Amino acid sequence: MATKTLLEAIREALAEEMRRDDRVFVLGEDVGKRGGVFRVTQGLIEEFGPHRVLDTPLAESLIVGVAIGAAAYGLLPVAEIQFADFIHPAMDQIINEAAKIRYRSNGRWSCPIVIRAPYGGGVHGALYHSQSVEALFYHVPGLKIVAPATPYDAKGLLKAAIRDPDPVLFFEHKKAYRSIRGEVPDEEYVLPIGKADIKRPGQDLTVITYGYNVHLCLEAAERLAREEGIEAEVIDLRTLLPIDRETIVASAKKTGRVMISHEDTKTGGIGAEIAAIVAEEALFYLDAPIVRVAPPDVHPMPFNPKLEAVFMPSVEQQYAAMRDLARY
Amino acid sequence: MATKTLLEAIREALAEEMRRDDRVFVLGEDVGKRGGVFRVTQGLIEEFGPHRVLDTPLAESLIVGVAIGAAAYGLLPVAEIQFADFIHPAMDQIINEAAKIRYRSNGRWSCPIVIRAPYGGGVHGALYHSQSVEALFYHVPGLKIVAPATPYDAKGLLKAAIRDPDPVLFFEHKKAYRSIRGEVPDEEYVLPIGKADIKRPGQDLTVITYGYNVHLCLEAAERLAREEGIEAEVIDLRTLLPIDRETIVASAKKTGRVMISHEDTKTGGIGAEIAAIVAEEALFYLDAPIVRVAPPDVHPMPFNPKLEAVFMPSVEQQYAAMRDLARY
Amino acid sequence: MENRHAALGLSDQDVVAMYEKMLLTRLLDERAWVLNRLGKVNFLVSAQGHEAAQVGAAWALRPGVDWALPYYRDLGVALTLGSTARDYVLSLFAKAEDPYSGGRQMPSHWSSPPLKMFTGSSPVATQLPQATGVAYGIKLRGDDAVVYVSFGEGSASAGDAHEAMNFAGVHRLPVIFFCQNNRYAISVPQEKQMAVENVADRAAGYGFPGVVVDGMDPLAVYGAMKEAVARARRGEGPTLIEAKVYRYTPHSSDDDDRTYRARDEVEQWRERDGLPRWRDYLMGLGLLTEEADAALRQRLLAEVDAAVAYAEAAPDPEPEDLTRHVYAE
Amino acid sequence: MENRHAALGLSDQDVVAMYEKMLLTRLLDERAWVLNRLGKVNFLVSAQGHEAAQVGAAWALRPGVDWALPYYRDLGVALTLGSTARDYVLSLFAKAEDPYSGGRQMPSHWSSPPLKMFTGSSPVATQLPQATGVAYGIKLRGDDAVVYVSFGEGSASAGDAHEAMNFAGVHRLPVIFFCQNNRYAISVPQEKQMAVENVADRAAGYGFPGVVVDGMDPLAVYGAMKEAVARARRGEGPTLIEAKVYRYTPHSSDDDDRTYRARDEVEQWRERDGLPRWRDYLMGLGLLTEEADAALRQRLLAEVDAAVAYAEAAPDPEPEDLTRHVYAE
Ligand SMILES: Cc1ncc(C[n+]2csc(CCOP(=O)(O)OP(=O)(O)O)c2C)c(N)n1
Ligand SMILES: Cc1ncc(C[n+]2csc(CCOP(=O)(O)OP(=O)(O)O)c2C)c(N)n1
Ligand SMILES: [Mg+2]
Ligand SMILES: [Mg+2]
Repeated sequence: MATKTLLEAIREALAEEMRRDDRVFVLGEDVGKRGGVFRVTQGLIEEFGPHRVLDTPLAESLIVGVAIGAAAYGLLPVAEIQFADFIHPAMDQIINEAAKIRYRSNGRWSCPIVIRAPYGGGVHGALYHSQSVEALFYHVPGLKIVAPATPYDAKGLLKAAIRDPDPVLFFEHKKAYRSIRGEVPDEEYVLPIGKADIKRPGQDLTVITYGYNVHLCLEAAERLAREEGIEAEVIDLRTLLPIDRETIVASAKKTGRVMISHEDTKTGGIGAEIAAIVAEEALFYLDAPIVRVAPPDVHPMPFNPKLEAVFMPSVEQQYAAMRDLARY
Repeated sequence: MATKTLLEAIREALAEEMRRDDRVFVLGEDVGKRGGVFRVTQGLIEEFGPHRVLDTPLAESLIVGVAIGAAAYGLLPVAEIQFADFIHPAMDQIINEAAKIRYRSNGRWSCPIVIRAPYGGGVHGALYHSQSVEALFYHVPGLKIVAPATPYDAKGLLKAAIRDPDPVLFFEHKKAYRSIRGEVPDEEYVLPIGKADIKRPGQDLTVITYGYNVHLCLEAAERLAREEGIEAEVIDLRTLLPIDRETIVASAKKTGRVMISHEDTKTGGIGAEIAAIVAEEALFYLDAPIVRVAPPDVHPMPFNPKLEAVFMPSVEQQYAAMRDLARY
Repeated sequence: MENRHAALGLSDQDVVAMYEKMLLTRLLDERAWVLNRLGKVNFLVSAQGHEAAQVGAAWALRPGVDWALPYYRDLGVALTLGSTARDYVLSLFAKAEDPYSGGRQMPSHWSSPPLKMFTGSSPVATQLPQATGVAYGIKLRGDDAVVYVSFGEGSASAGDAHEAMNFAGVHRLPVIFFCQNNRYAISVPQEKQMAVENVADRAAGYGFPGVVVDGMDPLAVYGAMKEAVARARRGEGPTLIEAKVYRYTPHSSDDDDRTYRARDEVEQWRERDGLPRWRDYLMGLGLLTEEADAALRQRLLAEVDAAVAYAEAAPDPEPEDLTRHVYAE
Repeated sequence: MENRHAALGLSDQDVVAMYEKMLLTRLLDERAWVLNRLGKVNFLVSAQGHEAAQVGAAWALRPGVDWALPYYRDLGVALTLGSTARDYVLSLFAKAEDPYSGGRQMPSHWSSPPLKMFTGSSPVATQLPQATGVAYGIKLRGDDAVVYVSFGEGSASAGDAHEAMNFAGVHRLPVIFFCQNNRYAISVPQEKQMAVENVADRAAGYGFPGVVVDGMDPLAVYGAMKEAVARARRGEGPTLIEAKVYRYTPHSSDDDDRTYRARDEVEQWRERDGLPRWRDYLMGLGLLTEEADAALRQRLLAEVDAAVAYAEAAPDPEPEDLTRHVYAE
């Protein structure tokens, strides 16, 4: 076991998969010599050469289209979208193409691609380098969406995504890249896509979250236990689509109090689906209204640091919401 | 008062607004001589000429980008996306551009455009001429989304959309175009964006829906009243974003039973947000779990008529769900 | 009548076989219209006027070795690569056995793993970046296959067409961009679609050759394709071939072309129809006789009849099929 | 030293004023780097090496009459059109008074209704279709304004660039596509971006002229722009101008260009720097003296100091501002 950053864990997963299987290759803008603008692919071009570490022209629809075609040919492409904020030009290739290839060919073709994208704010990225885009894809059958919070989960889930027979969107939180460190086993391991992880067990309330907010909620939960003796169960979804209904519903039934927390804005966010699932399957177990803790419906997020701070979720905010919910 | 089809009402709204204000113009594929593939813009090029009825090249991102620029210049563009299924290449221009222009310029620029798109299935359109795409835009602040069910609402709301200072997505259900007729006043009128309409009052349960499903639910509600004496309140959202929370919550509190019905697939559909709102604001008024009646999470929708029929919502389905909810 | 095909390495059998594919394409298409007007099939998109271009182009490919990403109008390409009349009619009737999509997609949304024909969608131009992805895989693997990808002149206006051609040029990928320019994108005439006469003129901006050919002449198309394929195999990169054709029918069974083009324009183009011209060529060289042609027609019509009879009787998908193949099973 | 500007209709005052804008651009940019390294501003994207192209291009526009959709590197264009040092520094500090976005966007995301400078975003190439929309409005209204829209050579690979140029060609719109080719898209060199030498070569495929100019020479750029503007006003349509420039700094304050380009390459380009070359030109013609130049520098540095002092002291937006201007108020 060694302690690694989220970024290092992701880079390791890429390198190990590329060594394991020569069908795996990465493509995107600046992934070559530059090693990616966040350095995630650093060192790969030296080890695997420019053909398997492909610097593409500046064209996101092309990047995903090339991945789809290369996958049809028999390769296992891992496409990088430089910032999640720039994935929109590729939405047609992702939603109308990648997600539908298996279905529209009646199962005779498939699309085993991974699309990695750094997302999230709190890094002075302003309106176009801070976005969370997972909700824009949440409605699309045929896609899988993964958003790990820890180095351990990131490495195991990225390997699973690369080996998955269907298209996987893999979202990496920019603020977590270097600030989040954790134990990563030296031996090879793969984690299952579709399973949430209870990062902190508790019986007083359920907190369902993902991404960087997992760490905010865990910190708030510890404080809540210390200061108020309230034990929050913190569920890290890890995979957003398909979502782990069982874990969510079981915990909701157990605690009777459900809070959903994400950095993404509230209306139409993934919290909406989670609330709907709980309201469908565990309504009469609830002792309090379902609470969604999320930023207001504005464009994530202003460049000005003070406004950015107002937008970004905080430990205090999570703490207060948990406490109020527990006391409800 | 005259009886008109949904399509005629929309065409009238366009023609009247173009007569009223010479800043209004339409653009899109085949909107000229062809009058649109559904004939919505028929006659416009003869009356207003090819410059105000612009046949564009085959490029959706361009269509929306041109609308944004023309609006910045001072015009009021009404862009047609030939099928909602082809709006994806324009998602960057809609989500990252149109929706953010006011916010990113601190209110100094605006984007008064309308994007019309025929959507929905049951017309043998298969996987790429049957889609509902409203949920893909539901998470985007700065956008308004309108989806009328009746000729009266369509005309009044399209006029409001054209006069609205912000970007409006206006979705027209293909199956309703010619099959839905209704009274339309001869005199000029405009309906407010953001207000739902209670199409049928009732006290036993609340049915929240929009688009073609409004008609299915109304028919089912009538049967339910006749056969079971159960009075369902049918709310036609009309505007999906911003949503009319007040009307939804008030009805939920009144009836204590909430069903949400849409043709769009379930997971991440607009029903999720509605369920979340009710679970947040009216939980303890509920006598039954919130029910979402929507097609399964598959790609809308197969060409084969039998499979299409399995996918499409039916009156029977709405009826059964309402009855079960009332009896819960 | 001088022999123009020998010089291209085509045998007499080849050119007669090409005629058979062109004729089958036309007969199938005509039948599709009849079935639609009879209310038996809900939709079709027509290939009439494109047959010579399609058969001429596909003839230069090695079925099952080279890759194809044909667009919806490419009935002639699908048939030449090995799709059958039955396959096509099954897709018209959207039956469970439809090999392209099991009745899920509209007709003419080709797909066949054994024929290396990648599944296509309706949103135009999306296949171009995908074709460059296949070609990139071929190059990465040092395989000698080439990729055929087709589209209309209207679709050439889409961003994906540009992004794909630029990428193919940068990496000198073994891909042939085959544009079937029929002068209309549904109702939008070429003048409203582009300011230049030829889509092929754009190839220069991507660093590879652009060629314009008479799409009504299968030999002109075959010759250009043969050269492009050879170029691609030599590792010299892509070629953009633009075949000038005309669509004799409305865009699809839902279209009415009288709203946007004059009848006499259509009639003028009828005179250049590649099918009778090819027939005359074969007869002029004594490779086809009236009798042989009549016999061939009979055989092909019987093939079409059999396909229709089979497809009409074939079972629909099961209701449970609706939820299958969203993810791997 | 022969006078090259008179023939272009530029007065001696003009060319000195152009120098002032170029110098102010450079000095502001240099200060931005200092402020960033001091940890006072969080981000900047640099214009060094592009000044001559930007000032030369903007000089051909009528501020407040013609429209501009500049890209993030266009500090020189913004300043020439009427933006001030204070405006720019306010955006560096993301203060409430930042005229471009009130501190919401990164610096260099220009916007000004009075200057007809449309709000820009970070996603590249999106401004090109928008520029053609403005130009379409101008044409519809019979207004005589023209539209300037700029982008880098990397952004020319995006689908939006193609769709916009094609549309502008079809309608002969009064728009000038101004490509600042600095040979890199962050780390991606031109060879991996495109297979041709010039982005301008693509104009032919859209039916309008493409011109390549030395972007280090403001007169070459001004001359090409002047002609393109005149063409546009005459209703003859768009022009694509490609200015060959070089970015002397990393892409942005977050970039490290040593990972992807050799120092001596950068040094070689330094020798062609348009700023000293222009200074020499003016001195050669006796339009500028060492003293005058020193005095000008002093004045501009004082202007920059004042702008920094003002912006640093200026108030941040109020927390409530976060939720404003999502919709009309
Ligand atoms: C992205 C997208 N936009 C619009 C359509 C609707 N549509 C289908 S075919 C077509 C015209 C295509 O014209 P062209 O590319 O010239 O091919 P042709 O049909 O003439 O062979 C249009 C607009 C579509 N299928 N995809
Ligand atoms: C759609 C999109 N993809 C990726 C990016 C990230 N990005 C910002 S600038 C840039 C390079 C642009 O290069 P070029 O167009 O040559 O302009 P330059 O910066 O060299 O002036 C990239 C990839 C972006 N801003 N937008
Ligand atoms: Mg065409
Ligand atoms: Mg560049």
